[in-house]
Amino acid sequence: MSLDAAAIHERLQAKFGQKLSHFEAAAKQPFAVVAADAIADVAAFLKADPELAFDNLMCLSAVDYPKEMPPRMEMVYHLLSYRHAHQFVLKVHLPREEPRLPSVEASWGVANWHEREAFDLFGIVFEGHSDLRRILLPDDWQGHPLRKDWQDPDFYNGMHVKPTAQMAERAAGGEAIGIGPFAFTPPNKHVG
Amino acid sequence: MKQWLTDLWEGFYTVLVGMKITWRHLFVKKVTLHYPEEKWQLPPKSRMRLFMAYEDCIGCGQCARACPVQCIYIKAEKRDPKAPAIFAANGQGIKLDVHVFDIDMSLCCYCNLCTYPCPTDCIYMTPEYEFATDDLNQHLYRFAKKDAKFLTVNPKPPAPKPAAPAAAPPAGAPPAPPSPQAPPAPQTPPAPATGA
Amino acid sequence: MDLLSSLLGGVLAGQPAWLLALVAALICATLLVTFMALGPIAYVYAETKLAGFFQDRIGPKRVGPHGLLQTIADAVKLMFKEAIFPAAADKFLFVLAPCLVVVGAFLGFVVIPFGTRLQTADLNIGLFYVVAVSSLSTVGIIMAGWASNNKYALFGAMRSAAQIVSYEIPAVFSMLVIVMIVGSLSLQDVVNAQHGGIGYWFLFRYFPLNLIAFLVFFTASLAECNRAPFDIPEAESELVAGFHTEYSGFFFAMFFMAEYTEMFIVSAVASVLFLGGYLAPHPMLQTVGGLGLGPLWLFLKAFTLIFIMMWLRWTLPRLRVDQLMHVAWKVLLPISMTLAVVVGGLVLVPATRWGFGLWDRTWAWVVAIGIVAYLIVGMFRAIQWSRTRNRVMATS
Amino acid sequence: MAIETAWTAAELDTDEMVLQMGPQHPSTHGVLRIELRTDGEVVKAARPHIGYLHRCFEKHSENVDYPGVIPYTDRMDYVASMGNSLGYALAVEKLMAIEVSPYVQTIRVIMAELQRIASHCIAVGTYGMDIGAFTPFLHLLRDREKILDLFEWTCGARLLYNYNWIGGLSHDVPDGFVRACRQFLREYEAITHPELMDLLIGNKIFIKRTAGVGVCPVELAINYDLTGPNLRGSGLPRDLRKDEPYSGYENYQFEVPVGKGEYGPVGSCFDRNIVRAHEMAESAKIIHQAMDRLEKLDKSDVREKVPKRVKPAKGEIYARSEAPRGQLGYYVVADGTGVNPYRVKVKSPCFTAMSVFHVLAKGMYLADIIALIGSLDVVLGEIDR
Repeated sequence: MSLDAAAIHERLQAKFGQKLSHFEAAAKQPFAVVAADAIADVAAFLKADPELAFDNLMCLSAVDYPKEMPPRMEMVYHLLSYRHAHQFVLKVHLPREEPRLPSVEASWGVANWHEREAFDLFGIVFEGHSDLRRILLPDDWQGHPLRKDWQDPDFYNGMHVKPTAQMAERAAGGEAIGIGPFAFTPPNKHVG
Repeated sequence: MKQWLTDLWEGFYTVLVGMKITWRHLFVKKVTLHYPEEKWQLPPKSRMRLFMAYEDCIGCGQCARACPVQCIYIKAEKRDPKAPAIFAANGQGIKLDVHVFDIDMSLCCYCNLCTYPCPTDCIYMTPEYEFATDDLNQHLYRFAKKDAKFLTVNPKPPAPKPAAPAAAPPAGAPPAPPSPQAPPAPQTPPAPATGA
Repeated sequence: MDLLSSLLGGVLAGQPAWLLALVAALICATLLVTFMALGPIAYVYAETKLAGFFQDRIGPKRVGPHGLLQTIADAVKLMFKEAIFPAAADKFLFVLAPCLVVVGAFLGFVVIPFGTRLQTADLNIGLFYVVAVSSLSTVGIIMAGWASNNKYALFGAMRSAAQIVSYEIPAVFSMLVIVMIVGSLSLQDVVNAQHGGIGYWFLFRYFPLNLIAFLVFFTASLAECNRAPFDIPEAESELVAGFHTEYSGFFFAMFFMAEYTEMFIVSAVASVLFLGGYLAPHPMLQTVGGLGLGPLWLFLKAFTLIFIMMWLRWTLPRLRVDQLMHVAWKVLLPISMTLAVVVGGLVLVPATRWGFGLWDRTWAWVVAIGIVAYLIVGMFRAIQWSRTRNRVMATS
Repeated sequence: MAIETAWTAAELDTDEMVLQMGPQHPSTHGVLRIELRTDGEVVKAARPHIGYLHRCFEKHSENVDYPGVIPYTDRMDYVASMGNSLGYALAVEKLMAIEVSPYVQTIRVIMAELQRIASHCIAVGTYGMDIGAFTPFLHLLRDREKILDLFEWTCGARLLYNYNWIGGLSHDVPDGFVRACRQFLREYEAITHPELMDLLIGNKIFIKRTAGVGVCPVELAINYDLTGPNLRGSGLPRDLRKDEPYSGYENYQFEVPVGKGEYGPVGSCFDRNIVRAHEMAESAKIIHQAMDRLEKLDKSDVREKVPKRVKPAKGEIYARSEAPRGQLGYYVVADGTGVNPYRVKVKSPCFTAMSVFHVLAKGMYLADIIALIGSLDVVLGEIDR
């Protein structure tokens, strides 16, 4: 029995009350905002409840909003129920300084790597995560690049890692290298 | 025991079936193309090396903005208003002097996005693919020319819209690119230089 | 060697016997080493070309006409390449291992009969000797795996040890079938017992027992020379390159040489045991104008078997370790033991009375040849199919 | 950087050892590194390490405009670029409420399904190679080349197409495309596919190697968000093309193959692979229907709906599509002010498939590890992005 977003939210509201601060029904994909400390319980409920039965976490993403008032980070949980074929979106607002929230790994195994990725790229700490290490970036990388205030470092372990400056310099100045041998009249000016 | 026998027979039989198939392939026509001797006949749309006709560039910089990898560098400044008016091949007036037009082909991702916004169709991808060099610097193409010959007399009034591309390959042409397919003749012969 | 000794007897008349024997042995050894060193060049070329053909490619073609010199170029390259010794390797064993493997492969040549008198040594325990020396290479492989100080190499070595130990047993049991029929371990005797044309070859006698024995022997020998589908010691997708992961340059080439030489040896032994060795399919074809064609026939048979080995390699997936053991202990071993018992019983029953004698002389070999002919006809029909396909694809 | 190992020597039993598989291993499908804790040939525990091919896709897409992201999406799953860019285009179209014409939809379906065949050719072929059968791989590669020829003929590139644009396509199909495509399918259906089934899938050794290996039950598959052929191999017939049709998939008749477990428990490596093999045939069916449809439709300008300036209003969307490797999800956030996406998050099917690896790998043989990686059909470009 497939439920729509409003009905799902109602059920959640009945169970968790003021832990759900906000429900955006007008969005393309309606979402509810959950308090950070309650997300693990909400997740467990969503999975266990037989009428909701969200057995699948489709996507878990973090978004950084430094310009919003107050500045915040969002965790976005896209949920799907294979049994009932309905979807729901949960959001968690976090402070930008030291964002922490409980892990939902116990409910959905796939959250393990998604949360590691969020930790890696945003620096969000998941409490109760079994193996919170960097996943995509090297283990000795400093900082969290997907934050909006991220500045590329010039050097990583002594290697120059920001080549754009070099390239621009090379392109702007320097002696003329020529365009290389173009052996034929380029024919396909207007193709396609 | 029965399972053992069926397994044995199936193992033996499927091996024979597989051997039959590979045996057939011994005599099937080979698909290898001996590259340097036989060349792949590329379809005319192939996106390989970027080319840019400097004489037609109006310096608008839209290609550089469209490029997702920022491999096009343009420096242009306002043209002296007293200098003779010059035009691109499709009749658009050139208001800027383009001093630098560099394309770093070693960065190019061959997405073709730079060619669409060009108002004068002066940047486009060509089907030339053999441009490997020993030196990465050789892939920095500097298209800006000191002695470029611009059109000072507009050859034709700016048409409302150029005719639809007519360079589709001949109907019913063999599909596979290896089959010979005459590259279409250039749509517009290079405009004669009528002044400097 | 006997032939050589008698030939040399004229040249070196009056010299002491030990010198004669030494010179003869040296000449034999030189000939065989040359054969062994140059053989792989042909096999590797055949392998690469065949692999290409099986896969709709054309294989090597750049060096020389049709790429004929490709393997020579490869060999030269390998010889001039630096032999890299891993820092933590046991240098002595590391060098010794490929030598041992090559020696193990090479020693088998001693007893292969290329003709009635063209044999280095007609040992009366010939088959036993072949079995014994061919497992010498296992020692080399284990040594290589251990000395490399590489986990992948160690895995490969361990797998190889397990594999060769297990597969020798069915191989020996199916050899036993022939040995019991012949009553001798000498390879020369085995060949002589098959005189009289194709119907007398052991492959086609005692139908279907010997056919099965041949299949068992062939499968086991595939495993013994680490060929697909039993190539798990070097399983390139699992163990990178197995026991020779760390080898480079000429040492690597030695492993390669050993593998291909061993292929030739097992094929030659199989053709001696089951396909009449150097005997022609019909006695009339044995000699042309007084010139014996014995070696030619042996090479033909051995190369056919090598071709089938390559064919199998480019057709089949690889077995897993436990499945490999399963095949050895639960499939091949029971079959070969049963065969040994049954054939042993049949040999005891005199041919004139009840038994395989009558069946053998009348129908068995006809049926067996029929099956083989059916397979060959099937191959020709497949060629026709491919031709039709080429034509259809060219026109559509 | 010192290589960090999962287990120290003190943690291991005396007869255990740590085997580093990758990143330069022949069959880890790119640069995947797996640490295996092995006892002889038996793997006690496995820990995959990814990120060797991380190219900052998500960071890049915040710095280029919406159309500029498409070349980057192509480079994620580089053996199935059409599917990637299609997913992104669908997401942004949903965000901007653009409805493309049926003509464009049909071409997109043809391209996506051709790409699915090409991608599964690689998947099944390299799987055969992992198992040790080399020949089927090259037979399949030969047919993949034919598909790439079609792509090149259409849009000028063989691998990274930049073809599915937001609101349309970069090029119309050339004249004679339908005929060429039909010919390819004729050869494919008559020769390549039956030969694949006989030579590889039907082979007893292949069955023995894969059936009953790496069994992933449905619950585990859902829990770890396995999608696409991996999920269907576990016996759950879920396919976005059927469940939530996009691009006009509702107009085509095709079946969703599922793993039946003919030779052992459902959800084994064999099931995942036979699902892929059957899907290739189903894709061919879809292409036939789509080409019939394409011939009936009026030609329309494929760039008709392409917006001059892609600048969606403030909003966000999570859009999924059925890429060859499973459900590919794009979470696109637009802030309504810039021409660059505010955030693009990709849920790649390989990422989630790889995250279940350590569960499945426990207690396997070393050779089965290879079989398992191959059957999950991971492309490291998509895992690391």
